[in-house]
Amino acid sequence: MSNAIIWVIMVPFLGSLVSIIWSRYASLIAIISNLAALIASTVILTQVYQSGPFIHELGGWQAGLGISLRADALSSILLVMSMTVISAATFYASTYFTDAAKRARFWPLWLMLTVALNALLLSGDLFNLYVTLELLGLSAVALTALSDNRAALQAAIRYLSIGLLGSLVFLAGVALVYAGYGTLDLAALAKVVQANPLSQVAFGLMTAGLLIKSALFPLHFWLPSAHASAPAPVSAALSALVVKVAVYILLRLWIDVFDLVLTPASAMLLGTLGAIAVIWGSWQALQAQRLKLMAAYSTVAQIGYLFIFLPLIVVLPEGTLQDAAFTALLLMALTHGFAKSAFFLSAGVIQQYCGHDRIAELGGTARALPLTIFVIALSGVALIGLPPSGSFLGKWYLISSSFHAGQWWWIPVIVVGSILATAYVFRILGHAFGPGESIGRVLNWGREEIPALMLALIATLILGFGSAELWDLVAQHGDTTGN
Amino acid sequence: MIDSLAVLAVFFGLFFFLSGSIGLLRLPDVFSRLHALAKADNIGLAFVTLGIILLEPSLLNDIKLVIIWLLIMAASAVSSHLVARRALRGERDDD
Amino acid sequence: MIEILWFLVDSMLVLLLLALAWTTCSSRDVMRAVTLFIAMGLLLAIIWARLKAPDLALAEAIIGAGVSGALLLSAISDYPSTAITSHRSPLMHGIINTFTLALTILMSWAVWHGLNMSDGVRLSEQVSSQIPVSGVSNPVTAVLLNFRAYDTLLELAVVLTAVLAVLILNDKRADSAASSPLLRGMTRWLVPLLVVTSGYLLWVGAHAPGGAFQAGAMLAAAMILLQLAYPSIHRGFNLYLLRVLLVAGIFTFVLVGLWMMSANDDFLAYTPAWAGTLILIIETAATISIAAALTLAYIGGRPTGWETGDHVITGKEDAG
Amino acid sequence: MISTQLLYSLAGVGLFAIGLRATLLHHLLLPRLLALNVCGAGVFLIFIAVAYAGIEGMADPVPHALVLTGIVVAVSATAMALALGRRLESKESETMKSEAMKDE
Repeated sequence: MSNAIIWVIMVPFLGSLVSIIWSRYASLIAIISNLAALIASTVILTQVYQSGPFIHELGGWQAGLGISLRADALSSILLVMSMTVISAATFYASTYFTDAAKRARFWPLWLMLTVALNALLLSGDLFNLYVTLELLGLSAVALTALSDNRAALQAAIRYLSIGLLGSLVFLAGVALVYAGYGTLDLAALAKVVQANPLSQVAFGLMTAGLLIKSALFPLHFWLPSAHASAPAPVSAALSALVVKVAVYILLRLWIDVFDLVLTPASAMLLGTLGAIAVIWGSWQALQAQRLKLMAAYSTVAQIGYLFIFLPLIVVLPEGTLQDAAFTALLLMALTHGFAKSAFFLSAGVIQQYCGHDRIAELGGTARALPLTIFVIALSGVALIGLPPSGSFLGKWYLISSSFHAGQWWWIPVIVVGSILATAYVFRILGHAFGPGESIGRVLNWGREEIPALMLALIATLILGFGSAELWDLVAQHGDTTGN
Repeated sequence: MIDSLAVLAVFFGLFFFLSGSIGLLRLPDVFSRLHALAKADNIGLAFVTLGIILLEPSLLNDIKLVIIWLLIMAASAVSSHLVARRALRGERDDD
Repeated sequence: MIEILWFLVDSMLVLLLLALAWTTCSSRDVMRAVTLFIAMGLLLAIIWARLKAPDLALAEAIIGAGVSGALLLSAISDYPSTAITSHRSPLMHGIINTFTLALTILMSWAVWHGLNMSDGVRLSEQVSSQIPVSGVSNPVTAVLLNFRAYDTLLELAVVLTAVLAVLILNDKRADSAASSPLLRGMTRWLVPLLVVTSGYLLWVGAHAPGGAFQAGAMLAAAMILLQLAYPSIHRGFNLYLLRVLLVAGIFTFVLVGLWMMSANDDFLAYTPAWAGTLILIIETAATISIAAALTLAYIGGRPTGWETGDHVITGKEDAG
Repeated sequence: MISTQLLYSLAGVGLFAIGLRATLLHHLLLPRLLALNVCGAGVFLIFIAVAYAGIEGMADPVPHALVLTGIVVAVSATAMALALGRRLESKESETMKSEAMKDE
């Protein structure tokens, strides 16, 4: 049964290889292999839910000598999210690229991106993380460059060089860890790591490398141009998933492995940067002239929220309170993942329908594309954090955790961030419901609008009402240390 | 006796390398620099190889060393030729 | 006495390396910087040999200095200007300098600390105790294709992704002018030699320095040399075959992994009796894929007809 | 033995810093790419220096395998970056041409 952990990586991998050879059937291959991987990911989640975390020792070698793949509550939930978003975006992408040659170029890289995401979420080895980070970075850059205009190419080059720098800095930290502790396995490392100069510097380097990749303010400068100029399904994956998995590794390292090294002061620093990101990103989103650029800045802000949790988790006592903060963090990450991908897919629909995505000229789109504007409104609800979305609960617990931890100063940040989010969401809706012409091509709404709708509904309804199950899962199996 | 001969040969070879490098740095134009380098490559490497062959008893390894020397000779001849050709054409272009 | 001599040699190598790195990074002319970078690669190969990493020395000489040198040199002609200038303000300059200096000190301190606190064994004993059942006797190959084979698989995926990007972005460069007859003459007998050497490296990787990456890169070097000497030679390639070869290595790797999973429960868990053969099969396929990938990367884009390669028949059908 | 390890790993740190500094200073693609490669070589040197176990001893093979992987990843990334640069260059010369056409 633990073979599902292999299938979820190897099915898209094989799909990618086959789609290079039979490029004519690439769309079909991609849809089938992503659906299969989605099923495999739910199998993994069920298994974790029923019997707890498990590992798969690759090559049959004991972790340490070999590499092991690990599934626990955190990674399996994110895995299901990533495969759901990828599958929805896959359906959308099968109609997005009208040019057959472009489609043939897109699919192998898209499936490689899926491989990288899944491999990264399941990896339990530091050097393997480096390789998957590179795979993720290169496939993301190549997909961004598919837009093939000047802005996209410039953004792709910047994205690539920043990404390479980030992974090299991460690798430097890995080298130091290996020099000191002689192991690359995360679980083995968690047992032996001590607070000493080596750990601090290595941990600092790895954190710095990942912060570049997760675009925490002020290292976010590469993100808006790349996310805004990529093709719409790619933007959805970049904003919802690629940035988030970097945060995932950070959390893994901070909480599971280097918990002794992470001082409250450094956690506070990162929390502060997160707070600045919330305000700055939301403000820039409000100023943005284009729909996709607005969404990209909103991602900067939403990533900021995740970092505010860090100083709280460090300070809160282990047990219910810490679990609550942790679940809330997960809930925020999930909601943003679903909502932002829904938003980008809808932005893609609008862009293809109107031929542009300038916010000021969106008049009439609400009449022409009611479903798409409804999806944007739904994901707006989730981005703002209104009930019944998952982020409403997330923000609620963020505020209550701040009280428990005695760090009240985060609360005004959250309030201001939410107000700004309300402003930028209603700015779009205001323009969309405004008067204007509604001429455009006929939509294949089943494949273009439904995937986004599904994602938005998950973000607003399922995550909001189904958070109790998430809670159980984290409370039961959330403590992954040493497993 | 053989050891000291070997050391002598290696040092002799190194002397050629040294003068070749000085030539590369000091000589005025591409062609004379190439000339200096080629001398270092061919004769210097020949003596170094000779020295190591004297020290190395295994015949198989001796043959490998000679093959390496021959390959480097061929490569340096061709690359010197290409550099010179390029330099010559470049000068013409400038005119 | 001998320690002091070694120390002198080591210090000289290190100083030379740092000097080359510094001049590479501060050179004002791209051509010069690339040349210095290639020289640095060769020096690194010597240093790998000195640090008893012959597999790496081979790889660095062929890939690090050779193939990436060729890639960089051929890329220079793509840019109109070759002057390097920094656009940073003096203040920013100062900040960057201070930052890197501080980081150097911190990292040096950490390295010193790490070397002192470690037992010095790390994973080497675990590796040597498992070598007998790994199917090969060269420990580096054992790690690459058995203990950490999954890394190698993903690494091949990285190579494939990069090559796909190269093929997507550009058409291949315009053919260069006819080459020197001397070069063609040398190519004619050097290429067969390189192909044989590549086969040797592949075979010998099981018990001595060598392996798929070195062999693949050497094969690619042979192709690059051919391309230099006979600029229009790629027209003779069968593009569909090339496409299949590009994927074949990784495909074989994944299939072997899945096959072994059905036999032994874990992905890539070789049955010890077959391990040697399986590794050789994977390495052979990987060599071909790496050679195809690096050759395509050097050409700099898709050869004419690459994307339509398997649509040629469709085109005819449409016409008919 | 530890002094050899230390010497080379400090050289690795130096190489990393030189590369990092140049990466941050340059904005053109090619110099930045060279700098990133120098930076990577520094990290590789740290790995290999750590693996060294004296003239007589057998070096730790794991870092050797890791660095071999790293070298191949580095060359792939370099190839991809160069292709991106080439594409951008051709796009820019296209726009320059079309602008020149407009001016006429």
